Amino acid sequence: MDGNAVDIPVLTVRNVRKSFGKGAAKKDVIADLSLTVGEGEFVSIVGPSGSGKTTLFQMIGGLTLPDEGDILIGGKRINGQRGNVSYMPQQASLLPWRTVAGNVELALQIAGASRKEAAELTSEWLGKIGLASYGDAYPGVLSGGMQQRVSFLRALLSPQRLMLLDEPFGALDALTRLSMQRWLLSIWEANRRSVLLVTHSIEEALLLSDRIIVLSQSPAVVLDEFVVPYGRPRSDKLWTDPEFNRYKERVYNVLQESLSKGTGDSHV
Amino acid sequence: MDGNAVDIPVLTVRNVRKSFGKGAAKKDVIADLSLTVGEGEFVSIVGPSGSGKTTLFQMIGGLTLPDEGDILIGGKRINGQRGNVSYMPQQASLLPWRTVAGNVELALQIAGASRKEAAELTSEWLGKIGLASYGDAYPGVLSGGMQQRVSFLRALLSPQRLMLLDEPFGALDALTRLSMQRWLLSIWEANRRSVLLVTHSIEEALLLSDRIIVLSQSPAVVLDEFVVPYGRPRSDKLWTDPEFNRYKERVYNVLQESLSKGTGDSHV
Amino acid sequence: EEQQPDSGTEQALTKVKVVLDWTPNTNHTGLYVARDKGFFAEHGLDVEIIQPGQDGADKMVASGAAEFGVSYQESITMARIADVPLVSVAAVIQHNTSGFASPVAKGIDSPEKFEGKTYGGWGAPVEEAVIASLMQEKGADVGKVNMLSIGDTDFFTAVQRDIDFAWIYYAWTGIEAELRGEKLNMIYLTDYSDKLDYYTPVLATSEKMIADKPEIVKAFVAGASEGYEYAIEHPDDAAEVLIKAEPDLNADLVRASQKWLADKYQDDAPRWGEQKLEVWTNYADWMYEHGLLEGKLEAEKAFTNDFLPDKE
Amino acid sequence: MGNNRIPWRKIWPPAAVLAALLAAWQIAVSAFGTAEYILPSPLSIAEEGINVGPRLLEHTLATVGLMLPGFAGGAAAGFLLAALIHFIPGARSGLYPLLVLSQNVPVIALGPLLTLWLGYGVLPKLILIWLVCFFPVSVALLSGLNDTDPKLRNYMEMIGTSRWTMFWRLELPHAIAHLFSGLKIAASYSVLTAVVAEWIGSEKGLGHFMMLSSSGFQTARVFAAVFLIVILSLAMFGLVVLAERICVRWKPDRKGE
Amino acid sequence: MGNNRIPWRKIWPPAAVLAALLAAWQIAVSAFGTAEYILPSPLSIAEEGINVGPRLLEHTLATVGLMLPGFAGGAAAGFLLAALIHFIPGARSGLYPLLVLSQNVPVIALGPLLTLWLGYGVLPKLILIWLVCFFPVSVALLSGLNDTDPKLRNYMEMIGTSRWTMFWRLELPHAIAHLFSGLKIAASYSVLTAVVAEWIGSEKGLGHFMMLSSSGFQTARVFAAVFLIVILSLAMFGLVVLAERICVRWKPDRKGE
Ligand SMILES: Nc1ncnc2c1ncn2[C@@H]1O[C@H](COP(=O)(O)OP(=O)(O)OP(=O)(O)O)[C@@H](O)[C@H]1O
Ligand SMILES: Nc1ncnc2c1ncn2[C@@H]1O[C@H](COP(=O)(O)OP(=O)(O)OP(=O)(O)O)[C@@H](O)[C@H]1O
Ligand SMILES: [Mg+2]
Ligand SMILES: [Mg+2]
Repeated sequence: MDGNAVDIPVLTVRNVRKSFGKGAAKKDVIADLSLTVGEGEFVSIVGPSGSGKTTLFQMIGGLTLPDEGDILIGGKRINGQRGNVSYMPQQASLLPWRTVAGNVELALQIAGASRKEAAELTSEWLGKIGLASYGDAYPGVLSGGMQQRVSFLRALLSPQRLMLLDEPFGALDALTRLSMQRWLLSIWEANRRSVLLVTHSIEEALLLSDRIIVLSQSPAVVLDEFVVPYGRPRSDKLWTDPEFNRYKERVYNVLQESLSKGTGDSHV
Repeated sequence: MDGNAVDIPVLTVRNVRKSFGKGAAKKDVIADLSLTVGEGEFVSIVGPSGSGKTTLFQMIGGLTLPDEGDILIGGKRINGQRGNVSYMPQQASLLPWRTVAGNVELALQIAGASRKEAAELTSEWLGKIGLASYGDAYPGVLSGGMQQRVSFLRALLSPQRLMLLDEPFGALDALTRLSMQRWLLSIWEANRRSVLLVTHSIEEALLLSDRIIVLSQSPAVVLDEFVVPYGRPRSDKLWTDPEFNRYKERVYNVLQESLSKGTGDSHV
Repeated sequence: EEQQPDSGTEQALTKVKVVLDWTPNTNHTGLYVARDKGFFAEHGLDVEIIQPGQDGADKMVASGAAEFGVSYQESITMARIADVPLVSVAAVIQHNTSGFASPVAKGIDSPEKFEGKTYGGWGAPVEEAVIASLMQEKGADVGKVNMLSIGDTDFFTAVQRDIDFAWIYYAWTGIEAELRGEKLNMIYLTDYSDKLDYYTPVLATSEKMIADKPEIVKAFVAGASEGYEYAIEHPDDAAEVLIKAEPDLNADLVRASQKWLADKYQDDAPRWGEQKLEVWTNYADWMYEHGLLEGKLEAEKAFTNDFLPDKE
Repeated sequence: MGNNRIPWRKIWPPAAVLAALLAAWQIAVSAFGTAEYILPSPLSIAEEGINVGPRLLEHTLATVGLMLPGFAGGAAAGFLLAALIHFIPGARSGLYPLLVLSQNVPVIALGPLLTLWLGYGVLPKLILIWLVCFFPVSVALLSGLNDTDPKLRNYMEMIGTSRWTMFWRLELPHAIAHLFSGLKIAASYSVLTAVVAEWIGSEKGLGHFMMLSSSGFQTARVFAAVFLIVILSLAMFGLVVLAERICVRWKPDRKGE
Repeated sequence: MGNNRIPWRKIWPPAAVLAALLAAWQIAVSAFGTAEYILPSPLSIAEEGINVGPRLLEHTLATVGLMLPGFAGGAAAGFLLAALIHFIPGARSGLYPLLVLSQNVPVIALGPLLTLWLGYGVLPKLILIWLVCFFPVSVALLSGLNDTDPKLRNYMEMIGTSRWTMFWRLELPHAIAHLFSGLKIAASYSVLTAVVAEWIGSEKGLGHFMMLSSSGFQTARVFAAVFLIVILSLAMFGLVVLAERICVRWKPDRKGE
């Protein structure tokens, strides 16, 4: 199951269980989940809405404790310990009272950068992602798409060993999404940081990652692990490859199957 | 350009211009935009982030006035007049202090339904979209995906002649997204209400709509109108059709081209 | 402090505080005169006149936060019953100048006319007892008086509305009415009951001061005595001293009040400030009889004439 | 949630703090030998309070009878005024300064006027309490009404929500946290304001009782009344907190507190 | 935005309302022939105010000199206390009732104690003002600190933000609207509280002036002081609004108001 067994994986999630509520209202969200992300590996998680992906991220981030099981980063058990990951949430979550540049700088400073380093790095990269002229604007005047791009930048520049991306491009338009994916790919292939990505787009998972982990409906278990057969560096025209649709259908079918077996409450 | 020239279109946008700010800070967002949505027609708008799609919706909804041009619903000029559309925004926008059912009922009541009608319709449809057990829950406990589904239901049940959907499925996972699209399609094909949809997914536009309007970067103009060649009722396995990728690439290329011609400030 | 007298002793003056009982008025003129004409300084005192908070001077004097205070007999009587060690050292005005006032139009010229009228006061039990005593003299029934509490509202406002008569100091409110040309019927307490001829106001200090620093008490009373004697002899000049010290006072009222009060400070007493035991016992007995006191007053300890300067 | 558990968890910390304070007070008074008429010890206050218990109760009831309609009327007036200002375009800038102004006419100037116009009944006292209580409610509600989530507002406007529905369904529920913080302030003030109002002329009530006790040098009684005032205030505050909990059910549980 | 335009647009509506009020007052007083010593007309108040102008100015300055450190100290204390309560786990439930309590010890009980402990200087008066001003600031800030956007909090927690950074970068900026609504209330109260504090014994200041004028039956002077109090209050309020505008630049322009 794990490609990098000799090295210590950057992230190990081992037999984690999580439920919310007590007594009759108790709801199992994650039932025995294990996964790893190796050094420099790009892993995607695909799963239905409500399958507990955000909950999993919160446990890795140390915000909630798993009911059972361990979370290790670099081999060190970090259950409930914060500050080990950089993060890009589903919704941009920019502080509305800080400028775009100020938001990015703050994240870097929290991760330990000096004020000066943070400012330089930020202005350099805002230029690179084409938002140079928005550095001094407040997030409120940016469109949803632009906000999400700033949010991505903020996660990218933080120095932690593991990046958690929770549906990062969901709010971008198809075009920008593709160009961001391409761009992320090129950066990532040059730097090989460890990434755990939640995405709803099977295409995105196929395009970006080394492995795809397919989660079931809650209580979530790993349904399938799919090693993406494309090499690196990848072409950004992957989606025009006729094989691509086949892979896509395969992942889709795994998901589809689990849903028809599930309780089906939240799906038609 | 217009397929239903004899009938009065449900929506006509005629030579609309819009800019924000004054003097040196003035920014043209929409430069001469015209489009129509016929009775029972499903029209999608695809355009880059920041191209003014939300701004256009706000003008149709009567929240802002166009600087020039007219907006007509059913042939009646409604510039700055509200209450003529039902709406599903980019972000779910459920009132956090109302239950899921309460949120839907409120929208119906605002559109003129009686309390009883609204309650009946709501509980009936919550069941249909698989959220029956969440009717009494507050939106805060729902995952992002579920919230967006409630938001969609709310727009669907309102009786206005035109539905505006602003990137409605952007927050849903691939699977639910597909099933929602399919489901929407089946409902819509049985009822044929007039829809104007903003989407970032070319696939979604192809799957759902009769026509696709491609907008340029701001200041926005219509780059292309693309009549979708698939008949109705449509198969939900459209995306496995080899032709499908060709159409997709065609729309993609139109967008791509305009971007390389544009100022390119907000794109790599 | 405004005019340091050149005749004054040059060695360091002892700082003492005297707390007033209310806003500065002509009851206090002697203190201001003694301060500003240097009488206190001649006795080695640097006196600071302090205007009181809501709660008056008594507790501050008793606790030692201030050395002296302006008080009145009823208050000292109640204080002593409550084991608050206050002692009166001088009567500022020899006879009670307070009484029940009403616009003449109301026709209340005798206590029996209170019947069926509305009295506006503070809601204290002593008020009803005093009114009852006056009416008793005329065989009238206090039960027929309508008692209303009017709090801080002034006499002139009160009689505009609901209220027929109220309890005032003639030297201040009565004089103001004269200045306005409003005719008042005045029923003085002293006209109907000797027991109600109590001292108001008085100068007070604490037992501790008397025990520990009798020389300072002596100096203070001596200075005050000179101040009030000056006010008795030169009412016009004394009024100007007060007005100069407190320019925000109603100057016309101060001048007129000073003139009216000049011969009331000492009145029939052998010297200014003199207090009589029977006045203290009479009033305390009266209060006790009316259930206004929870114990018997040891009147001898409540006041002293010991610090008054000997009349030459 | 566990509605049964919360009260205890909420009640013991302040109770402990209060008990500690009282103990410290008792010890300090004994240690420094402070005179009774300046600062009586908690024990002698309690003793005196029990001695005059029935009378104290009567006065307390009178104060409560003034405070409740005062608070309710003030809060209602504050609510209505804020809603009015919110509804009438331009009223905010025109009337807001008047609200501030209303808090700055001292009783010394206002008392006689109220008396003159309204006599010595209960009305002028109620008006004084209203005047104090409406203000924090108005200010808090206004700032809440002005602070609605733009996304929600945008949605509601798009579907053509009427001004009125907007207020009831969006703005007011959103402002409810602000409203309650204003109500808490008003509740905290209502008791003391009733007491102060009694000073402008009253034959009963804790304010009247304090006045007489103070002039009679019965400091222990003054403090017994102070204790009752504090207790009434806390009770009022607690009522508002309770009402908030009932009204705001939808807030997700917070960690920590 | 147009920073130059706003002041005028903001100033004329309340000015117009005020002018209308004053005119109505003047006319009513003439029409009903109200006695001068009960309710003087605005004109005679102005006249009397000018007559005693220099002295009034002196008193005003004295009051301002009391009010400014009172407000500043009270606001600072309120801020610190709220922050403290926010930081110390469990402190909220333990100390919040004490805050309420602090608002309910009447001056009649507190005044003598403060004077006894601190003498007749400026300190007891400042403490009274602090006691009044800190409360709305604390309450407002606490409710603001408790109301942070959960999405933002979640993000900050995920990236390991320290408690301290969380406070300065997220919670406080979020609570700033609440903080300012508390400051506005405190500012509105600060002037009148300074005046009331002067009543507990002072040789200067508007409170002293009003007291003497009132006991001298000079109602026009009392009202002249009331006018000054109102003006000072509005000025304080305006200062807070200005400070808010400077601090909260990021809010998008609102339509309407
Ligand atoms: N604090 C909580 N208390 C109770 N239930 C919760 C809580 N947080 C999450 N849940 C429940 O746990 C389940 C998983 O939620 P989660 O947000 O992790 O899903 P998700 O996979 O991220 O969904 P999406 O893809 O839509 O973002 C949902 O059913 C949700 O209702
Ligand atoms: N009130 C406003 N004031 C100034 N500029 C605005 C305002 N509203 C929108 N804009 C600008 O207008 C442009 C179009 O914004 P809009 O939100 O309509 O884009 P969009 O097409 O909906 O983008 P997305 O696809 O990311 O949602 C953006 O550049 C935005 O900065
Ligand atoms: Mg999620
Ligand atoms: Mg948009």
